[in-house]
Amino acid sequence: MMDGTPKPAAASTVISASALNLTFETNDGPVHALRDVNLEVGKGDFVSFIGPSGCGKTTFLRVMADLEQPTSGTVLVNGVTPEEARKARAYGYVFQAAGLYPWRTIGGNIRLPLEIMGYDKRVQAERVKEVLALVDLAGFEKKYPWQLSGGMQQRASIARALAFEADILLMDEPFGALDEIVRDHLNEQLLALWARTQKTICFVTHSIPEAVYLSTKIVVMSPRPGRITDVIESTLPRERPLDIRDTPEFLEIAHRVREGLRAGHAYD
Amino acid sequence: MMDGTPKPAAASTVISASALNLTFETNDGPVHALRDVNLEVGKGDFVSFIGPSGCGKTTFLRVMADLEQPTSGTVLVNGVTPEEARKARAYGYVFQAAGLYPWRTIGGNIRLPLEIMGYDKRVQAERVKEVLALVDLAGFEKKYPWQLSGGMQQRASIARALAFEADILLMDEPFGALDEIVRDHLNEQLLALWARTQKTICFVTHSIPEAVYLSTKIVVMSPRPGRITDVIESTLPRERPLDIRDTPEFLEIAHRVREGLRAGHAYD
Amino acid sequence: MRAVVPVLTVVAVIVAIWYAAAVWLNAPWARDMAARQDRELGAAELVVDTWSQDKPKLPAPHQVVTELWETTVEKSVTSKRSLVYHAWVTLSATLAGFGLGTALGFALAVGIVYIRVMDMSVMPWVIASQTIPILAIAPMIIVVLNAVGVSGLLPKAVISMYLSFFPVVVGMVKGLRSPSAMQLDQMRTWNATSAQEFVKLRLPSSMPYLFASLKIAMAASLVGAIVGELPTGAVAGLGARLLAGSYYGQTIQIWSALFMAAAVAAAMVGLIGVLQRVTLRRMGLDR
Amino acid sequence: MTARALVSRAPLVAFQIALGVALVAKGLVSSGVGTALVTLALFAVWIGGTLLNSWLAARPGVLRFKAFAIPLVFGLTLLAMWEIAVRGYGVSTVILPPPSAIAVRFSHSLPILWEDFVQTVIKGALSGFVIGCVAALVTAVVVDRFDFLRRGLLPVGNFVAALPIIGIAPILVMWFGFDWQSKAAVVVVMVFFPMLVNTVEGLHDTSAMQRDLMRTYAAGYWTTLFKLRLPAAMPFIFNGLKIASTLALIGAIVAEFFGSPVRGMGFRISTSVGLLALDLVWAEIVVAAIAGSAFYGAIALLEKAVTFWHPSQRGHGH
Amino acid sequence: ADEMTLQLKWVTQAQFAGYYVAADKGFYEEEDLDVTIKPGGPDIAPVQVLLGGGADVMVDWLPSALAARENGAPIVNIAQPFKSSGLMLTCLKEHGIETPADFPGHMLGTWFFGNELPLYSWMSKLGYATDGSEGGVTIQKINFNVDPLLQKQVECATTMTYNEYWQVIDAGLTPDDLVVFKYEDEGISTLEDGLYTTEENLEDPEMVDKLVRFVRASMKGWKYAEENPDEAADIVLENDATGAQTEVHQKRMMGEIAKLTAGSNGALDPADFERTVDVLLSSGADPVITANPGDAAWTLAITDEALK
Ligand SMILES: Nc1ncnc2c1ncn2[C@@H]1O[C@H](COP(=O)(O)OP(=O)(O)OP(=O)(O)O)[C@@H](O)[C@H]1O
Ligand SMILES: Nc1ncnc2c1ncn2[C@@H]1O[C@H](COP(=O)(O)OP(=O)(O)OP(=O)(O)O)[C@@H](O)[C@H]1O
Ligand SMILES: Cc1ncc(C[n+]2csc(CCO)c2C)c(N)n1
Ligand SMILES: [Mg+2]
Ligand SMILES: [Mg+2]
Repeated sequence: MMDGTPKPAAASTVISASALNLTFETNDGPVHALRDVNLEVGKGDFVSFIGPSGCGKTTFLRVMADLEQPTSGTVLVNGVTPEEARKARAYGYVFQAAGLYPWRTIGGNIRLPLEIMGYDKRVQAERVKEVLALVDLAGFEKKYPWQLSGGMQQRASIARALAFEADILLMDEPFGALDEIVRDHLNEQLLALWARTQKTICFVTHSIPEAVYLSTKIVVMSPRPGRITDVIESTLPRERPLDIRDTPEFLEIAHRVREGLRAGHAYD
Repeated sequence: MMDGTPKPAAASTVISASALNLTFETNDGPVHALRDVNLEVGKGDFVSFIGPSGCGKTTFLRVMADLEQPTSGTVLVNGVTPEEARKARAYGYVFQAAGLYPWRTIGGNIRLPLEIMGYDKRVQAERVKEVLALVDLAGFEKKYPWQLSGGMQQRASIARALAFEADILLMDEPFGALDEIVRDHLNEQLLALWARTQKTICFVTHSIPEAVYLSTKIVVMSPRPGRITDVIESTLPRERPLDIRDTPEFLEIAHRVREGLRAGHAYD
Repeated sequence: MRAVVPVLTVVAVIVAIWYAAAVWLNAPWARDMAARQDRELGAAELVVDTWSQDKPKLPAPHQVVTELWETTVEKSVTSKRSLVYHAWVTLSATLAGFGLGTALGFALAVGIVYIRVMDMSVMPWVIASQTIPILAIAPMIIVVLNAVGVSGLLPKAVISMYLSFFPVVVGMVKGLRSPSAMQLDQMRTWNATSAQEFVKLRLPSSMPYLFASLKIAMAASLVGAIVGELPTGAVAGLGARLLAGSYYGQTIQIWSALFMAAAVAAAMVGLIGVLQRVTLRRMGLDR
Repeated sequence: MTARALVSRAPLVAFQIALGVALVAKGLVSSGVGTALVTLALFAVWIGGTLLNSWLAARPGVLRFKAFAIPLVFGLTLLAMWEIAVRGYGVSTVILPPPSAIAVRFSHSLPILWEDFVQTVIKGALSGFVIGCVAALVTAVVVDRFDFLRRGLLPVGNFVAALPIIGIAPILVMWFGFDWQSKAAVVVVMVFFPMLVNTVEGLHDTSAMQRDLMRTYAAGYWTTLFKLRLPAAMPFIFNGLKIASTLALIGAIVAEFFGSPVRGMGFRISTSVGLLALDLVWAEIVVAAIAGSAFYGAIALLEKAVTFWHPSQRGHGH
Repeated sequence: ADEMTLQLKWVTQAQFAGYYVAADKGFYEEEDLDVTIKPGGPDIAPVQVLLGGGADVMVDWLPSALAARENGAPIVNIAQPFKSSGLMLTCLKEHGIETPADFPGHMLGTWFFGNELPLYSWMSKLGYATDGSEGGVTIQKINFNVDPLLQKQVECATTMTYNEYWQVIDAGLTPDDLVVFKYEDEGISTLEDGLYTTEENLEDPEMVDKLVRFVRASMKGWKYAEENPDEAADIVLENDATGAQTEVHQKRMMGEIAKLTAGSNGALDPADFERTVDVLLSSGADPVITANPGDAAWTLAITDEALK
């Protein structure tokens, strides 16, 4: 590994991938989406995955979530297979688009996983209240998704993933569709939430400042075949005001990420 | 105006708006999309419009393009009304999504406005060749849009707007849907194109670095009602390598834009 | 081709059920006849009888297939006893009606999309028109057209049109409105005329909708042509075949006419499907 | 009247005037002044109706009122033209009665019309509609569960759906008897496939992301069906229901042509034609059109209530 | 030649042999006529076609013609090639119906479209309600075939001596299995297959002349058909465009039809007319016609001229 900073001491491992390969068989022949991927994610880590389009970020996240089966290699989530972890409802998954069901209110959407998991009605109501407050949406329970702005919808979808108490949060470009200012704001809130709940977060993004601002660990990936080219441990403190982004330390890490990206990128 | 730099001397005015108001009548009552907007754009300027969602950036651009009628106030484009300017085909308009017709090849798409404007067949063919080269897409004439990546499609749509020789280019978040690295690349190319063609460009964006990197003038807007809160003349030289973005001067302007935005922003 | 095995399986199951149903439905008659002749029918005899009656309540599949074979392959196609001849008579009215219906539907759709008054006034009545039972007014249409001197193919085609214009209106209104506001604005920035907007944007965008509605319209046209054949005097055509079969209790003849009609419909719809694929491919829309 | 309205109306009115002038001239030349005058009156009414509607459409005002008034004016215009044509050209009432005669007959025959309505619409069409739609829904779920069935049944189903109902109706009357049961059976056959095809399509109309989301919750097949796929399929299901609603009435009426007790709309229509009581025939057709439109409208309203969330139902906002 | 169009009441079959024979044998041609014969069907009201101008003459039954007249159709009987009625009610013996007295409580099927009128008249004459109430009969509208009888959906069904009855026999039943009530025998017969035209036509001397020639040639056709039933049946078969008729059936039908046309030279017997009107007027509460149409509904002018 190329980073010079010492690894944080003995964080217990939550996700570990070793010698992971995944090949899609397509009409135009096989696509090597992941090649020999190895990664350890410790408890409480905030890991960002960054890389050009098609480098396998989504695929990797989906493998952890048991939405895709690796061709070879092993993944352990909480020490068990992804399938067992999924069945144990070990993680919440946030997709790029909010993906709220338009026929349910915000409250109804957040209640959905709770209903499925058979929570008690009263508990459901409590949880919904709690997580709505957590994402700053108290009072919007009765609204329908399409009555909210994009940013609010995205927060609701995060709330939905938080509602059942999974320790792991997998987020695939959750803020990709939002404008920069709303995004800044949600980044702050996400950090606060992470600090409060001590969850382990895997976060896919295209934005270098976002990755640097949020993460304790940045995984840089490169396509054809999809592989990890760099893992950068952040030297930034856990406490991060927004204007940390104007500090030389931040710019230094950002620069390193950009270099890593540039190396693996084909322009179209 | 808050910028301390002197205005560039006597660029001849291409677009001027004064005391512009636009109110939409909706079912929930009137929406003040533009309120008392005044702006001058000189020949050869690259003007970026930035501001939170709903602040009227698109509406303003549409007014210039005669796609929307102001409620009061005047706009002059090339010294005439927007309608006359539109009929004189004074501008090319690039929408957020590439909006290429899937049933036409890239060449066919670029040829479309030329056909409509009644250009000679031979001239059409020449122009298509020219602008394809200009946006680095030579050789893709016969391809269909869906055979190209998102970035290439966006370049084709710019080529389409360039094909008839309008002096003004109106671009509404043309790179909004692209990832950061592709976006960087297109920004570089757009600057080169602007330098070469001496066009006047009005450019809507959500990204602060993009606005700062591209513009000679940055117009910051704020919503409810939509209005201009700041106009920043860039102090950066016209020649801009990509890493100008790591210079203090760049960061300084970016900071000022962010402050301007923050001031007018409501978080939802 | 992935569909071959499932389709064959389903067809096999249907045929099996069909044979069983034939036994069940035709048995009372078989028993009745046996009783009149003071005979007892054994199980095997019963089955054989139910699958070979002259005028069964439900003919067995092989009876229909035999009849189809005899009336298509073994008769000269110009013979009045040839089902091919009758199918052709119906098909010609179908195609004429389909052409008229498509043209009318298309014109109405263009009117609705471009003329505001039509948009607001026509649609409810178009829907209401389709709630009128065509079989009830078909004879009147024939008579009225007769009164103004129109007879022969055209009255049938008109009835066929009445049924087929509806899907075309609905589909084409949707299709012609499918361009996004952005695409329409784009046309405006180029200062395109309405005609250019129509030819270069609305029409191409509506192609997928057009073909989907054409398929429905074709099936409807066939039904219309058959309905139209009933009150033109049972002269010729699959409708006349159905009727004549019905007057003389010739169930086998009815069923073979029915299958022929379905086959004609399937063939025509398939043809449109091919046309669709070719057109969309040439337009680069078929990925 | 705004200039915009003028522009939008111009092509239609121009077309009407041109056609009118041509036909009036033709009438004058070939059939004398009387006929030409009738033709003139016809076009006067038509153009008048169109102008009134354009004026209504261009007026700023409540959309709901306009959505009601404009089609009404259009319909009244048609009726007036019908009346003028029948009376003016002296069409025999045994061929086409004028609307006024139909209205008179309608008001005098309410008991008969009601009896027929109950027999055909309530007993025949409605029961068949319910049975057919429920059966199609259940089949759709089964077919959707087993892809093998979907690939096998749908092509065969398309073929079967192409069988003309005029051919099927006599057979079903033979199988199910003369009373409303056979009418219901015809309706079942008619509505089944449109419903099935739409529902199957609807059940497929979920995004991969929505399905993946259910998977991350470790939700089973039935949970996914009830919480995701059925709600998502609603717009398609209602599309099917709308098609089925018009088919149901037609099917029930047509089936009565092939055997029935001595009541029912189809029965009345077919026998009254034989007796040349054309005004009664048309009164029944009016009932059919009203019942059909009302049925359709009711389903459209229900659709609005159930799929309020779908973009197509959220109006033309931005 | 003068063109004329004849609208039949039903599909091409031996019931209309006279007209087809006249066309085929050139009898119309001899009269300088070019006659087009339009077959009918279940949804064709010949009166409508006649009044709509689609035909100059039509074949119709007197009951439905009179009902049409009452509804405002000015049609007139100009000739009556059928002397007797072929209408009857056929019951399966197994249902235990032997005489009209046994009808109550049973299910009778009839065609409608005007064909129900004689049956309703008969029932009202017998004093039976037709709404299925106690002591009455139930009437069902059946399609134009005998399946409902065979499938036992009804216990009795309207049949014609020349057609449907034989279909029942062909289906495998024997005359012993059946009980038939001929309207002719019950004294309630009404006039069938007559030729009708409009009052307007009769005011036009040219048209009257054509009609005279038409009736003359048609009657020649009828008499030829009576004498050469097999040839007549063959001619009918040739003219059947559906290709669905069978030779056996048409030959037999021609034989039966000959019995019905036997007593007629084409001229209407006013006594028959009055008898039909009486039957129709006696239809109790809901009579088929409400008033005697009088002599305006028929004329002997054409046949008188034709038979000279
Ligand atoms: N279901 C699939 N079948 C075939 N190929 C696939 C499939 N899913 C992904 N791929 C391919 O695998 C590669 C990695 O895709 P993936 O979606 O993981 O990329 P990504 O890094 O998430 O890209 P993006 O930034 O565009 O979301 C790509 O080349 C993609 O085309
Ligand atoms: N056709 C319209 N009818 C009614 N209101 C409209 C219409 N178009 C825009 N608006 C409203 O006018 C305001 C300005 O909209 P506009 O699209 O110009 O914003 P914008 O700055 O381009 O936002 P974004 O960054 O989301 O594209 C918004 O409140 C919007 O809802
Ligand atoms: C318009 C009309 N259609 C059918 C009949 C009934 N009908 C009269 S003759 C005949 C043929 C019998 O073999 C039938 C079915 C009718 N009277 N009028
Ligand atoms: Mg991805
Ligand atoms: Mg915008």
